[in-house]
Amino acid sequence: MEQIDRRWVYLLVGLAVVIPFIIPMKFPVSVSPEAQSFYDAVEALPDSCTVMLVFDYYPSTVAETEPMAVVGARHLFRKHCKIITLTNIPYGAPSMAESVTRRVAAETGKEYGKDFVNLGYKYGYVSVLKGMGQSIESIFPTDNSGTPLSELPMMDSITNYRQISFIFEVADNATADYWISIVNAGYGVPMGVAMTAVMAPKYYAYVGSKQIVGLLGGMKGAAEYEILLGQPDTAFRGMDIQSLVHFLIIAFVIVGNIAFFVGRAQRRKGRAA
Amino acid sequence: MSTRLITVLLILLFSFDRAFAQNPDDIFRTDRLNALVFVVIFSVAILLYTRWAKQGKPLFLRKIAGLQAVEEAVGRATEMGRPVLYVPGIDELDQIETIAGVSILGRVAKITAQYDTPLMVPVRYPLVYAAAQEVVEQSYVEMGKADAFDRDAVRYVAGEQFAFTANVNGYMMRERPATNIYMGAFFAESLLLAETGNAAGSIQIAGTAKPEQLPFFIAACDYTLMGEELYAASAYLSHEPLMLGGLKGQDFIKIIIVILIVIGVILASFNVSDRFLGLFEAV
Amino acid sequence: MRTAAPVFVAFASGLILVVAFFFNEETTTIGKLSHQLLDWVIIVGGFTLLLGLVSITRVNWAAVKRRSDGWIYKLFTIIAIFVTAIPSVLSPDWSPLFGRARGSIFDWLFNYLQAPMMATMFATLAFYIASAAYRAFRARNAEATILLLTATLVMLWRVPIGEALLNLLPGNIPDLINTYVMNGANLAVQRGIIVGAALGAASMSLRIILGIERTYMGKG
Amino acid sequence: MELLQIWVMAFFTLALFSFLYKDNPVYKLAEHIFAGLTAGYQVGLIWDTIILQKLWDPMIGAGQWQLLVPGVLGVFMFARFWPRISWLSRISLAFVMGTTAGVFLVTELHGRVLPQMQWTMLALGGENGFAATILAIIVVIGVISTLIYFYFSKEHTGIFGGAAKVGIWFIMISFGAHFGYTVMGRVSLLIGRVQFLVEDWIGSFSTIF
Repeated sequence: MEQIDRRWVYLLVGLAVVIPFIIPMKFPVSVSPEAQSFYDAVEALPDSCTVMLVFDYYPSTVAETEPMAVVGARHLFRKHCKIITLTNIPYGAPSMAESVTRRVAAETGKEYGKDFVNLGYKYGYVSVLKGMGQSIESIFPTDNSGTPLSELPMMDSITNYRQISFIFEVADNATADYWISIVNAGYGVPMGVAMTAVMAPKYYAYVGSKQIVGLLGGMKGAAEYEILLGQPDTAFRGMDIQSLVHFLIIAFVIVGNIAFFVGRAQRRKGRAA
Repeated sequence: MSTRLITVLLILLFSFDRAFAQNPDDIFRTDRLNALVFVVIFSVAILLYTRWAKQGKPLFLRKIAGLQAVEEAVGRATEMGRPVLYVPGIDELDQIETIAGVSILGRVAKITAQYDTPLMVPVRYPLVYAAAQEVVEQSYVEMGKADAFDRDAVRYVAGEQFAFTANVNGYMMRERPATNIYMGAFFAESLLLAETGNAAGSIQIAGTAKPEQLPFFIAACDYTLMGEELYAASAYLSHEPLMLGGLKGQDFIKIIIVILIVIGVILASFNVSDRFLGLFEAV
Repeated sequence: MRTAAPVFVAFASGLILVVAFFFNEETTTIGKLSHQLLDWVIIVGGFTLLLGLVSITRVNWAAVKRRSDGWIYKLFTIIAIFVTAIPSVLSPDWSPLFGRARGSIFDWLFNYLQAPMMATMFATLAFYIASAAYRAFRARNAEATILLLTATLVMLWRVPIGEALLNLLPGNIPDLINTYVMNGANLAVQRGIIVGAALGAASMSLRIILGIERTYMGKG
Repeated sequence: MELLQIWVMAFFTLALFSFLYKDNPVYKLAEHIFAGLTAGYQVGLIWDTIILQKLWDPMIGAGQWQLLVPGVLGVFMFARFWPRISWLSRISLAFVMGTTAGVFLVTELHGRVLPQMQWTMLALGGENGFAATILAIIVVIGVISTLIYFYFSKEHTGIFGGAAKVGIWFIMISFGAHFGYTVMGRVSLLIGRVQFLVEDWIGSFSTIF
């Protein structure tokens, strides 16, 4: 009992993930205070202000992060905010930023260059974050596809962080920490962080110190924001499976511990005898 | 020499700006005075302790419980006649965690040299490979076992994270080392390594500063050095003045932080803290 | 020269950035100078990413030449490198397949090979976590028990069905978890760890600027 | 074309999942192609975003010749492949490390330690009410005992040892939270892959069969 072929465990997990696809349950999703305050802060932004939507995630975590980027873009476009997207991740993020914003822009009829701009990627987050404090154009002379910023009408009135009203950071790594310590602390731009579940516990400390307005943690966080926006989507649909697998894993912990304690008691008895 | 040159240059720069500025606020960020004071106190503390450490002043560091466990675990491998596996993390040599991992490896290699226990050190980066190789050889020489030093003990395994992990896991299942020690920077593979080692029945000791990986080490290993304990352990073992001085300086600052927090809490509880809290405003 | 030059460069560039922080970045010369340096770092640092390419090609090519174990796989690595890299540096003016834009070879390989593989690598971890839950996570002692109990509560609380279950019990457990566990004990510990790590990073930075810490330069 | 894309994605997804059963040649092939693609990807990105946009165009196009400095430092990076001049690469590295360290030394203390200290100075009691006071006590004790646990200049004995013991309990609660959240994250990533396999790949069967 203490040692079984791990492939049986894998099989059970596989089943727990696939079954809810066939039988969806659609349990209601509650909203945490941290997601609510995040949403409220975005909602309170003045119409048609400029916001940075940062795609600091790798393709490996799209299941958790992309729904957050989508809700971010959706909410901001709904408020007619102008969006600047950029990334500090060299793998894939520039094109993910492009495809997510274009897809959401199509829903609301927004136009590239007028309503949103994708700056893409530059090496070295420290230099990029700090450098934009003086001039965005010196760091990103062109947008992701090579058009000079001066040819994009939206960028006319934007020099540096002074013209940015909010930073909506979507991250799966510690880059978010430096947005907080370098940009928020150094330039006072308010920000919210949407992040993978693995990162979430740490960022409660930054919510507590009011350095970020709120946090979205993992797929659940994305589902919460989808509910707030009134448009349930991929993350919400994932919640059923998430529930089932969590129960399965908790069951594994319990059964494993029972086996361990029973086994230990037997070994002790064996030794005594 | 270079210090003076730079200082003169900087002073020239300021006087130039000062001459042309209408308003001193256009030059100095007086609102950041608190940060300036903090940076200066911090730097002085670190440098003073580093100097004292270099001069050989006795600086006390408490014993780290996990270190005892390392020695016992290596001893166990000797009794069983099976190898010791040591993974110095999977990050580059420019990370403090890796440096700490390599320096603890030096101590472990001394024990394995002493008892002629086989040692296996898989690494993921060429620079770490060179450093680990050097440290292990040095330890064997110091213990007078230069001829027992196995050139293949330190092995460059693979550059890709999961390829590296798969390889090390394969080694664990085949060779069944008596003791696995993981010290350094670990990421998602922490669980894979510790779980496989657990299945192979090895005694496991881990140490990393990544809080999100620590739960898995704590759950699956027999002993875990958490966070800064890893650095303290390596400073304790190596007695390298650089590490020791840095650690002591940080300790000193921590005490100041705790005292300030206590004062702040007392003032806040009596509702007279506004000016004091203002001292910590980051702008 | 071989040591003095790098130490001097690290000192000068580090000091300028530290001092500039306390000056107005937009109006003072030192502020502008600091931003010039940051801009340069982006360029210099960009080259380091190309170093990786040289290393991986050298290692794999050596294995192919020696026909060592699994050399045929390594050949595929090399092919993959060049199939991605070469079209991406050719001008998109010549063919829509070149460059990095939508519809280029580079973009296609990324979207349909690389991205799904990256996601799959991490997805396999769910299986390992489940198996570890069964084998490794034991309430061996008081500390491990606290860890496991908190973990179980958090796992329940973060999913809709679990939350519904907790709500069946008396006392508003989900709220208590959020307030006292996440925003209480967890927040406090994270804060302690953040402060400790920040002090460590600052102390490392100080030693790099002053040239005391040179491990990053390698030996010799 | 779309069908081909979905099948290519499905092939490589399943190839990597197959390792769960056991190591096999298809997995190895996928793994090696994967390593090559990642390395090749950086070339395209750096060539365009750094070499062209930030170095070549401004220098040749706009005559910003001061960019020769970072250009030369960048080329120095490659000196490490020739032992005789490899020391040149240290200058470039020192430049990157020095500048970054200059930013970190200040911002870590200013942007992290100061605000975290400030927000730990919470009022105990007063008009905030009972619940807020309990929470404040938890936070203050938690922060201080964690800092004490990671204080190395004194043995963990007496009152100090007691505080460290409290610290370790707090730390275990926090690690439990990390654990729970990590499980959640890993499961989400698996869901993402299965969503693709079930909805897109199996969905595409109907167009073929």
